[in-house]
Amino acid sequence: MGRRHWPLRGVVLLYLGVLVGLPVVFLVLKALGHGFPAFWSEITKPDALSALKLSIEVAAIAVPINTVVGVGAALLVARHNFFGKRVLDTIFDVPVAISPVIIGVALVLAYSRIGWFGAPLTRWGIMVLFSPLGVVLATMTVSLPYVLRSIVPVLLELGVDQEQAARTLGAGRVRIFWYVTLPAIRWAVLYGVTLTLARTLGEFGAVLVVSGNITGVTQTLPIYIFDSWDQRFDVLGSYSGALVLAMMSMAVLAVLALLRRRERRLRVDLA
Amino acid sequence: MGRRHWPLRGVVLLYLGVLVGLPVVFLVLKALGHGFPAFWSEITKPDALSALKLSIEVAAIAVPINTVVGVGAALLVARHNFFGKRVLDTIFDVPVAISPVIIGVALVLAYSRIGWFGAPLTRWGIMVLFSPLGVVLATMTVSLPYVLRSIVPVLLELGVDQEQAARTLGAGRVRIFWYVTLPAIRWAVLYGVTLTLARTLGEFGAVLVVSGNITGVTQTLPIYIFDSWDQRFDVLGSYSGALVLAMMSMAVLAVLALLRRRERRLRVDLA
Amino acid sequence: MSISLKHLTKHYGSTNAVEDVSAEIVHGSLTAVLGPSGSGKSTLLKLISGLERPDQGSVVIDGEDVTDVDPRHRDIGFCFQHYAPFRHMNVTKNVGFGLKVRKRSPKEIDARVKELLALVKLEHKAKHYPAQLSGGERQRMALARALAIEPRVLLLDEPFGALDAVVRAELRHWVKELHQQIHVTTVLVTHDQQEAMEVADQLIVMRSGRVVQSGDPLALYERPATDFVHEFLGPSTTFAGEVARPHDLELVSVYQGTMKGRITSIVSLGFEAQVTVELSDGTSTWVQLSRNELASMGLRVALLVGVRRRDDVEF
Amino acid sequence: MSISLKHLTKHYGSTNAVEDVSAEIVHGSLTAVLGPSGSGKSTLLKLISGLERPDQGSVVIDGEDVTDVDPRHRDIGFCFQHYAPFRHMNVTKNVGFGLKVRKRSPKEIDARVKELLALVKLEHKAKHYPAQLSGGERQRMALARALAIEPRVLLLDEPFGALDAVVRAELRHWVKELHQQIHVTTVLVTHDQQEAMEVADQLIVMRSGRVVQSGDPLALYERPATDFVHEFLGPSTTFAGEVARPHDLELVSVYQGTMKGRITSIVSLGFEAQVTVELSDGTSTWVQLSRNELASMGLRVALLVGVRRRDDVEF
Repeated sequence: MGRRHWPLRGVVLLYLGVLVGLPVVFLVLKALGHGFPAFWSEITKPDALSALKLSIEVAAIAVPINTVVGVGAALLVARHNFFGKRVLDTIFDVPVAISPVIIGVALVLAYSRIGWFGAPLTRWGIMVLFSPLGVVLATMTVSLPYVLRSIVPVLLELGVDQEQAARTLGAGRVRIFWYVTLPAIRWAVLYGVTLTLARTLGEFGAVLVVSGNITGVTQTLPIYIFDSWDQRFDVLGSYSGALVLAMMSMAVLAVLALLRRRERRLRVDLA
Repeated sequence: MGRRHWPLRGVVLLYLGVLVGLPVVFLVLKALGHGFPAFWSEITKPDALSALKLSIEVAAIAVPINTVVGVGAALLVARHNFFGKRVLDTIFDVPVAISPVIIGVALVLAYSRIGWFGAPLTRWGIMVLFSPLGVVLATMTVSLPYVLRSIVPVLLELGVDQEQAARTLGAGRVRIFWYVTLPAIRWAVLYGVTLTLARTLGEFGAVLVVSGNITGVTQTLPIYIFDSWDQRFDVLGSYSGALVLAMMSMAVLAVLALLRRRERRLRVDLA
Repeated sequence: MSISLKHLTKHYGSTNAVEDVSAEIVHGSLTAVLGPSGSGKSTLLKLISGLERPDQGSVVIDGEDVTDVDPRHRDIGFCFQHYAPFRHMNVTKNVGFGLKVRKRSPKEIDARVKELLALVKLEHKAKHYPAQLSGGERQRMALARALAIEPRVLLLDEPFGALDAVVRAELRHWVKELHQQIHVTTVLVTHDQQEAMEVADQLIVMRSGRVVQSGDPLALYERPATDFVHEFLGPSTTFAGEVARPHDLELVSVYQGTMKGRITSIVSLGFEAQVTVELSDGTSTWVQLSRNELASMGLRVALLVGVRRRDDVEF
Repeated sequence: MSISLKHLTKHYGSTNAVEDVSAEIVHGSLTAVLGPSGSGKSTLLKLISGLERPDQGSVVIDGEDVTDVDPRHRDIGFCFQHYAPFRHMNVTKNVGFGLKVRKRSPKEIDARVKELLALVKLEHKAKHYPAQLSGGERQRMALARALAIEPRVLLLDEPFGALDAVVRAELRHWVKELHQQIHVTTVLVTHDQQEAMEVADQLIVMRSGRVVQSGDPLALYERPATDFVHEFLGPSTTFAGEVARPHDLELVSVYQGTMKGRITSIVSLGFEAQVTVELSDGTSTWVQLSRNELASMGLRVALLVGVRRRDDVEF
């Protein structure tokens, strides 16, 4: 089936070009259109810098937590049978299937001063809404499934042979995980972590609803980009921020491409 | 490894409960808090209905197109080797890795009256921005990867044996696709289509930027929910819209759970 | 160490179940569990190892009831059907894994691994990864890894199943020699009767989850308890309405035979030759001869011959 | 239809390559391509089918150069190693696929499928799906599917590799009979010499992508061109510094032997017995006897015996 896929390739490439390629090119042209110094002064404004800082801080909290929970849940789903397993598995689809706006609104309901969680937390002096804590919570929710969804197929394909072998050789559950299971799924974990990071850096809808959009306090980079463009009509600031975020995402993307290649090679090895 | 996963289960369930479970419960309670008639009158307001209608129309256009392109691209990636294959594969990650805001901003740049695409299109009388067309375009972009990413692993795992067998039996490329390949990957395709649908219905960030948020014209359901809550302080309208959208997503979610089960069974069969 | 299995029962799904299996495995023996696929033989092995828990019954190793003991404390060496190598560890790390887990000193581990690699003839591959080994080498690595912990019992699941015929024959020989060297009680599972007959000193024949017959391989071959065992343990044909071994029949002159018939084909397979005879009652049978017997008899297709059972069936 | 392969060469990676292979496959023959794994035998089959294109050389079927013909127009029946059943079609649909693609009338397809299912003895499974069939049944379905298009050539890739020993022996017999019935030129690939010897009337032995020797199975067994063929085609041992077949050696009294030695083990495998002798020069050899020969000789371990080559090596 070698030489007659040209029409197919043409259609796919055209589609990608219209939807993804050219817009990205335009973004670069526009952001740097007034020269690099203008771009640089835009992205070093205090508001832009604090948005970048918050985005990185949120990622630094949300990604590790979601990684640990994702790996744990993946082990449950792929290696155990228990009542409620399918429910658990399905809950991990909620953040993908449900609009970020709904997630945001739902979080507001739960953590507002009159919500079940919000009331006691407020009494303890903990403000979730309109604070960085809310941003972290919203981000963790939307980026929840990626580690689990990356790992489970690999765990299922891997089978339990190596783990059982380790067990007959005297290893306990913890040692089996660290010495046998984790090394075997490491590329899938990294792939999931990278996706989680991408989703964390880019999240917009849920954060917008939860954060209250307070400049310098709860503005992540995506919110800053939107706010500059939509509310403050600071077009260059918006484009510049978008380019910075896009470049971060591109780095993430490059890592994803490398990891996917590794993982496919692994699959071939397994077959 | 049967009975000692209780602590792990506890942690995972608690985490899910805090992030996903309770917020959803709250949403239901709030939306129906003033009784079903109030909920009903909210969601049958003209603006709400027109938002629902647009959401469904956008899905009806974006999902079929992305399915065809996704299946075609998946076949290219999984069955052919060509120059630029890795680039194509990576481009399909862009919509997941890059913030919807950036995608929105980039689309605005490309299709604004002064953009490369926008200028000629405007001359032909085609307005992309601030029109339903822009909403469709933004939605197609963000929901691009899901069909491809669902199918490629299955195609790789399936191998080419059945396709080669069909070929020795005299089938051409088209027949092989319809009679052999497509039936073999049908659950994965459906899974991908369902994810695409979920993403299409829920998309918020890119659409918000591109649409100009014109009530009754470019407001999809997620935008309507946000607009009611954030701009018009119509809290009940927002909650009611969110519940409708959430119920649609739940239906999608149920389908996803069923399909994933089917697909895993298939994998076990293949092994 | 001896193993006794007492009324072991394990169900899941319809196949691979084990139904009320009792057996005694003698200390130091090499026992083969033989049966067609789905007969429950691999499940039986997993029950002995503890990787599966029986629904009923018990496993006793060396007088100690280990039914409730976790596999990691059973001191069992288990070789998986596809060897289950740790793919991200080299050969040395794979073989040393059990000792590392047991917190032996690096020096001791090093010495023991060297010794084992010499035993399985893999010294030159010590730093290789499993992906760089051939099937036979992986198998030997898996054996060394299982032996490293000085197990009381060695369990091998289809140890030669995934290998080429020539490598298989070699490894079979080698496993037998190894067993004579180290004399650890060994149970292996196979669906290949030739393999079982050649390697094992005890056979347990299983079918549909139950033990059909067990004992000395040759005794089972000579005196199968059922037609199933008869057909499973070696080539079978029918003669005068009964199941017979083709080498228990002989070709004689037309007048000496119990029945007469016409030779329809002679296939020479090297050492062995197969002569097919269409008998006067309309049935067909075949006789197994050695090449030397065939050479001395001057047979040809279409010749009329007599067929009878040899008198010395028992010897 | 006859097949000629002319200087076929195909490279990818280091193993499975085919290097300048030429061979003639006679019309109506059943030819086995025999070799260890990685010897390029499966690649050769794919080159004949057109599923792979050679880097150099040509494939001629029945006088027509088909090197550039798409596999769908080569009229070839190909059975894949794992049968490649269409999993979402039942047996009838699977077998009828090739005819449906050829746009035959439903009536004709129906009749032909029934006929083929009768031929492969699967009438009772016509409505079953591949997942509901045993390995042997899947294999037979794959054969029927390949035969449905009345191919000029039938290609079988390791047709018995994935099956249990007993089923394998049965199917082997059955394929041979089928071939005698329908007489389509058949090429099968296998790594099992016994299989090849039993089924095929022509052998092509491959190693590292090249043809080492080809011809009549028994001729290759008797007169192997290299030590590799000698060892690959049957059991081998060494005697007096040369490679020998264990059945070409005989045990005689100490004074009659070319060399003398002491019996170290006697293994009885049913029809065949293996007697290992440690020779006076320190080497070890083994002799293959039929059970009847063994019974008549009164051998025992530790007995001093003479060993010599039989005089009638050629017969």
